Amino acid sequence: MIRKIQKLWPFAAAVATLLLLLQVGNWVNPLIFPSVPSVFVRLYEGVAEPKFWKAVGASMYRLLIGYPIACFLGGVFGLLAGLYRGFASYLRRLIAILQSIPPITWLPFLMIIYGFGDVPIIAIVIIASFFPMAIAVMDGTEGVVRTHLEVARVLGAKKSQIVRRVYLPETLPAFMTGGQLAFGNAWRSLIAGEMFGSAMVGLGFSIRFAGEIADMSGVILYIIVIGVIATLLDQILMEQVKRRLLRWRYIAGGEGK
Amino acid sequence: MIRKIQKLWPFAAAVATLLLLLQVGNWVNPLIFPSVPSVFVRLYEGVAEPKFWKAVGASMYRLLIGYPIACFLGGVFGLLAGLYRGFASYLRRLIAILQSIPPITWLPFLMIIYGFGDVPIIAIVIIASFFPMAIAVMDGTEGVVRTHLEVARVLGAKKSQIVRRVYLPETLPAFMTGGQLAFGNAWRSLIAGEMFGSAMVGLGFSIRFAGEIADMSGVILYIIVIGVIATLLDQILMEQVKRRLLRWRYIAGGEGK
Amino acid sequence: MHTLELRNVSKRFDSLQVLDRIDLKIPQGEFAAIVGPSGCGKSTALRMLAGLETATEGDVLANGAKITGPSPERMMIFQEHGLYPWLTVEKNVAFGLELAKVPKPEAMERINAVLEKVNLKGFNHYFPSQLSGGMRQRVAIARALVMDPDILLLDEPYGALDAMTRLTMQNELIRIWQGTGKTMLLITHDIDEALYLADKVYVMSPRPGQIIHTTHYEAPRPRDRSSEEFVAYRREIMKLLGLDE
Amino acid sequence: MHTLELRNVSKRFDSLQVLDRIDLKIPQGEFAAIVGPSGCGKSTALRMLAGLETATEGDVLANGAKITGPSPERMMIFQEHGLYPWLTVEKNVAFGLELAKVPKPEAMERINAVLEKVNLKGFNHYFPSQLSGGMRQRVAIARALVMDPDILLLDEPYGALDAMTRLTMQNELIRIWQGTGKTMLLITHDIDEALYLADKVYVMSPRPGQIIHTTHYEAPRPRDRSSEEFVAYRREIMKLLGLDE
Amino acid sequence: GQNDKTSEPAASSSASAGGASEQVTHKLRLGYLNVMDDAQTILADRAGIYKSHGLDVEMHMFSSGTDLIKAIVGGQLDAGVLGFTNALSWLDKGADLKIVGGAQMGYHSMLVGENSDVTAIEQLKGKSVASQQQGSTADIVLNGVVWKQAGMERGDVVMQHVSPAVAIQSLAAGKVDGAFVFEPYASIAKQSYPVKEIYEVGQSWPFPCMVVIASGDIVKNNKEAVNRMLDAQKEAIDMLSNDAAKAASFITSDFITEDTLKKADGTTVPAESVIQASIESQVFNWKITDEDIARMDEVGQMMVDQEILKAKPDVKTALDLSWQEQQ
Ligand SMILES: Nc1ncnc2c1ncn2[C@@H]1O[C@H](COP(=O)(O)OP(=O)(O)OP(=O)(O)O)[C@@H](O)[C@H]1O
Ligand SMILES: Nc1ncnc2c1ncn2[C@@H]1O[C@H](COP(=O)(O)OP(=O)(O)OP(=O)(O)O)[C@@H](O)[C@H]1O
Ligand SMILES: [Mg+2]
Ligand SMILES: [Mg+2]
Repeated sequence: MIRKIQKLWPFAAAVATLLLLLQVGNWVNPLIFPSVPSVFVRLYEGVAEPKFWKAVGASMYRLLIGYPIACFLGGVFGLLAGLYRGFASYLRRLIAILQSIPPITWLPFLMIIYGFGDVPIIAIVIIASFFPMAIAVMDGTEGVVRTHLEVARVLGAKKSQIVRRVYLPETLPAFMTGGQLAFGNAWRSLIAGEMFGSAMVGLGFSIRFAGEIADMSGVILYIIVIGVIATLLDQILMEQVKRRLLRWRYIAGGEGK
Repeated sequence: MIRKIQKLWPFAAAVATLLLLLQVGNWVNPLIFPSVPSVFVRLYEGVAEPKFWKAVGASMYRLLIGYPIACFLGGVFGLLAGLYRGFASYLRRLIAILQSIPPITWLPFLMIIYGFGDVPIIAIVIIASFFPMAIAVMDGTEGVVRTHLEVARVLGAKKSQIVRRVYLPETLPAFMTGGQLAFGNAWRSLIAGEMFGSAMVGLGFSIRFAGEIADMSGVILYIIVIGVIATLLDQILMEQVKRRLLRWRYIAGGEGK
Repeated sequence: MHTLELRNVSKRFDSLQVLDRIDLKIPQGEFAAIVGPSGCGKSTALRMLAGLETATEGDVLANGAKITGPSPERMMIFQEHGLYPWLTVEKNVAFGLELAKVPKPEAMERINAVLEKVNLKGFNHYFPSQLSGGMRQRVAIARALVMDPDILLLDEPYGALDAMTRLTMQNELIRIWQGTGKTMLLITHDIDEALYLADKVYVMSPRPGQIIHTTHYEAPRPRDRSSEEFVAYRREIMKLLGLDE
Repeated sequence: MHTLELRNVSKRFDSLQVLDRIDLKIPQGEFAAIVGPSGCGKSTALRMLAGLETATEGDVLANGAKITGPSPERMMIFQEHGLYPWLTVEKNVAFGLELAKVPKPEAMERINAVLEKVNLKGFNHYFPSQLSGGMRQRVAIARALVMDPDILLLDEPYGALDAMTRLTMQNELIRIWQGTGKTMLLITHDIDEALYLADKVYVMSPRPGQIIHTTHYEAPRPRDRSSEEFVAYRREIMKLLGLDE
Repeated sequence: GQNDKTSEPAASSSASAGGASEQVTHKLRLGYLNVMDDAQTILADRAGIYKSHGLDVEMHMFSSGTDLIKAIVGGQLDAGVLGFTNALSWLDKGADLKIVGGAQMGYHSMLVGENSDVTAIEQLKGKSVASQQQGSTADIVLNGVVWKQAGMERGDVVMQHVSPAVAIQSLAAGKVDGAFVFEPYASIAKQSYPVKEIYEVGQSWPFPCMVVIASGDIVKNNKEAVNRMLDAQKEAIDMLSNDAAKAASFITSDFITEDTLKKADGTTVPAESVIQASIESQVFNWKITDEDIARMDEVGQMMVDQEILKAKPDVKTALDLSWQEQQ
């Protein structure tokens, strides 16, 4: 119990800081910054509206299509590159170049190629989150302990068994790291894509719309919602999955006696 | 010489792949994808125009103001957090929350507060690149080898000498890593900020303008320019600085006899 | 019958000559050891016998047949133990059996027997990170033993242990080997260890590695490290390695 | 005169009792060693003498005065050597002198002298990553020696080295110490090493650590590890540590 | 157009010589959008009319009215020409703004493909249309007037919110069935692509789309500068209405960079004539009539209906027509 509280205080302090900053902003310029209580009122009203949930749903839908595709593609490419050195140097270069181009710049193209609606945004999510996944998995695969491979060979494992029983479990932490990095990228590009793509619904669209119609407390409301959802997904869901899958990593190294 | 070529081929292959993709796109749909030769012609014409250099200049100006400020702030906060455990957990949480909010969503606010011009974009660059810098430096500071500190104490170093002579050089690699990560973020947000902020000049604005007037070869031209500049700055300039500053890291570990 | 043999073997990595016409014959059931300076090619020789490396010249034979790749008959135990951190003790030990598709009940029986042998009964569901260095090394040995190999190749298995745990582990190794008829080949830096454990100690020269001396020391076990004979052999080997006191 | 003294010292980390009423006196110029099982608190005791840790109970004294913090008089040499990878050999050795604001020409003279002493002349501008493990350890020793401390505290300085390099390094340590009048306190896992080097060997019990035995062995150096006396002392200590063969 | 612009300062300096009798020059920071709706302020600057009225203006281009209004609210700009809906949004939040004059009457065409069988708005039901960002004046009117007139409502048509250029590109590429765009995009589209106009809102429901908005601050503290700005814009509007060709010569380069425009049939037309046609299609008006105020009121109600505003704004309090009343 006390431990839980000890773990929570930095989080509480962080949230308090942000709310305080907002309130100070409100005192300085109430036109631009809504007061903290009014934001809570808006939040309370907002979540009661179906419009709000439609926005959340639309964003989640795009995320849940784009992100897994990116993870899968990134994982496959990363694994292949990790296994074949030449391909790895090539892929690293390719990614270095592509990554220096902000994903959002592809929007004009994507909109013309795929027309409107979800596809361009999903494509942006994929582009943005493919890179960190591929790189993390590549690093992970290249970092597989040589002895682990040789032990498997000595114990009689065939190539396919080595991939399945050594490479995969050993790169799992890299998959998870990549997945978390990719998630951050996916989320940021999702919101940016929704803000500036032709989407008509979604959290990014909502925030932009609020900005257009001078609804600053709406902007703050959606910034909060975006932050909360990302924090929940990343810190809680992803961390849980990670802890579950990588149980052996989180067991305190002790004498075990 | 042969070594240099061996190092260059993945880069050449990566560039070739991208050009090939573009050319294939052109064969499939010449309306959307300009042909590779036409892009080169555009590029050639483009660099001759003062407009082009004005855009490059404006972007560089914003980058060169925002990025160093972010590095400095991130470094200071990261170092402080690394030295004080409580502050570190707080800062980590704060960053986790803030980082889940895409920097571009602050644009509506920044635009009201700072109006038009460079300031909102520079602010976005700072927001985007502060985080990775602070985290990397924090990690680096927390990771300072305890023995290095104790050796210094035994040799008679005072607190301030330890910070200057152990913490600083030992976290230098973290500064560099943070700097490179921060650079990627800074660059991406710079372009996105210029695309969607009220800037009327800059590479991001140029690409957006080309997209709005459906000038696809202009979009490709600016995508290339954005990629090339980032690659040059990151891969060449940053790597060089890194190698210079961290010379001891790049000296092959050998017998030295 | 010679179960393990290096016949006039040389090895080069690019331009680096590592082994130079090595001859080595280890009969079945023998406990042999190799000592030699760092970088002289000891590991390389062992890895050839394990089938993880090929000779540039000469023949590497097991039971008279050329070795073309690894085989569960010849188990190698690595210095860094090489346990899979994501598998429990039991699963680590089961790894080879599962690859060989040994039926589950039989596998479990063999695993439990071998864990008892290395004194790790009851640790089945621990992860390697929960074990001490010595325990980990014993799991690595169990993982090899459970395959019931004819030959055990050990590459500095105790290099990472502190001097005291090491002494305990040496006695365990003897216990595990004695009376099984298994062939053992141990690489070590520690002359005492080689003499304490092995019937035959091969001494190698600095790179390019050659075998410059072979010690036959057949005192009954456990051996007394302070006995005159032991001390004399030690002094001899130290002299050969240029470690005169 | 006793230069180093632990007087009835106990140490607890939270609820973990690490040291239990330790008494220890090391006169000036003596070479003392501590052996004991892993985790018994050897490092903790040494770190107290270095001034890096405080006692929960009892007094930690140097020349009769309480130790309140580290001092260049008492140099500690760490197992992991703790060289600064971003500094060259010369700069690493110069570190303490620079802190003490020793004038440059004098510093250079002392550095070169000490590098010659540890057999590293000409390696001034190498980075630690360019050196072998043994060479790194020698730089760490040089860094301590250059401060000309009265007392050297060594925490398993050779733990990371292979057995053969270790033997060579032991002889070098003797050479460095002999005739300087410096006080040495060495922690080691290796009973041979302790007996080979030290005049006095303290044997510690498992945690909570207590000193259960003190060996006085004053044979002239270099000592013969195979001598009867040596072997007898070794056997005695092994028995105390429960390592009967 | 380029040449006209460079030869222009000579003319304007003579004009400002006349203005020298009007004592000091006033500094003014103006925002504008690069669209035909803002032709009067662009022209007033490019043709040196502001200067001749003793104004030293700083012109800042914005990509949307919502960005522009923020700069006025934030105090970085003094005035701008933009859709009055932007002003209503911010007035609702308590910002200090004044609508000080008229600029242009709403003009938005609905374009469809040349071979499309759609001939009336009603037929777009269930189809897709590209238009401007939701919440923009165009979007409010589209929902509040166009669909309503046709007996439809939001949701009956699939909307794609994109820039006007992309809207006509998409229409040309067949990705959407209709495009709701303003000038000069409608004219450019009609010249360059096989499209036709089936509806223009200004014809059936004229309303004062673009107005001159000034910060309350400048209205209070430097009314003189505001009045001069409106004088200059009035002069520009006169040129736009009476001599579109001359006006086009000043502003064409702001809209079309090439000298000629490629038509759908492969022939070319001079860029200036396209812009001239575009100007001629517009109705510029410096006056805000009572009828206009009534329309603005109606739009205010639409904004409430479309949940952009909570309460219907009182347009009258937003107006400061003292300049207009002096004319
Ligand atoms: N795959 C390889 N490629 C190139 N050189 C290699 C390779 N493996 C080993 N070597 C080189 O061969 C030499 C002998 O290596 P080996 O590992 O066999 O030495 P060793 O006797 O086991 O030394 P140590 O006692 O330090 O383990 C070393 O110089 C090493 O650098
Ligand atoms: N800072 C600390 N906080 C908590 N416990 C500590 C700390 N330092 C040491 N300990 C504990 O004190 C005990 C003794 O540690 P110490 O390092 O002195 O042992 P040691 O005799 O040097 O062992 P080894 O031979 O393995 O180095 C260990 O159980 C260790 O976990
Ligand atoms: Mg080896
Ligand atoms: Mg210790």
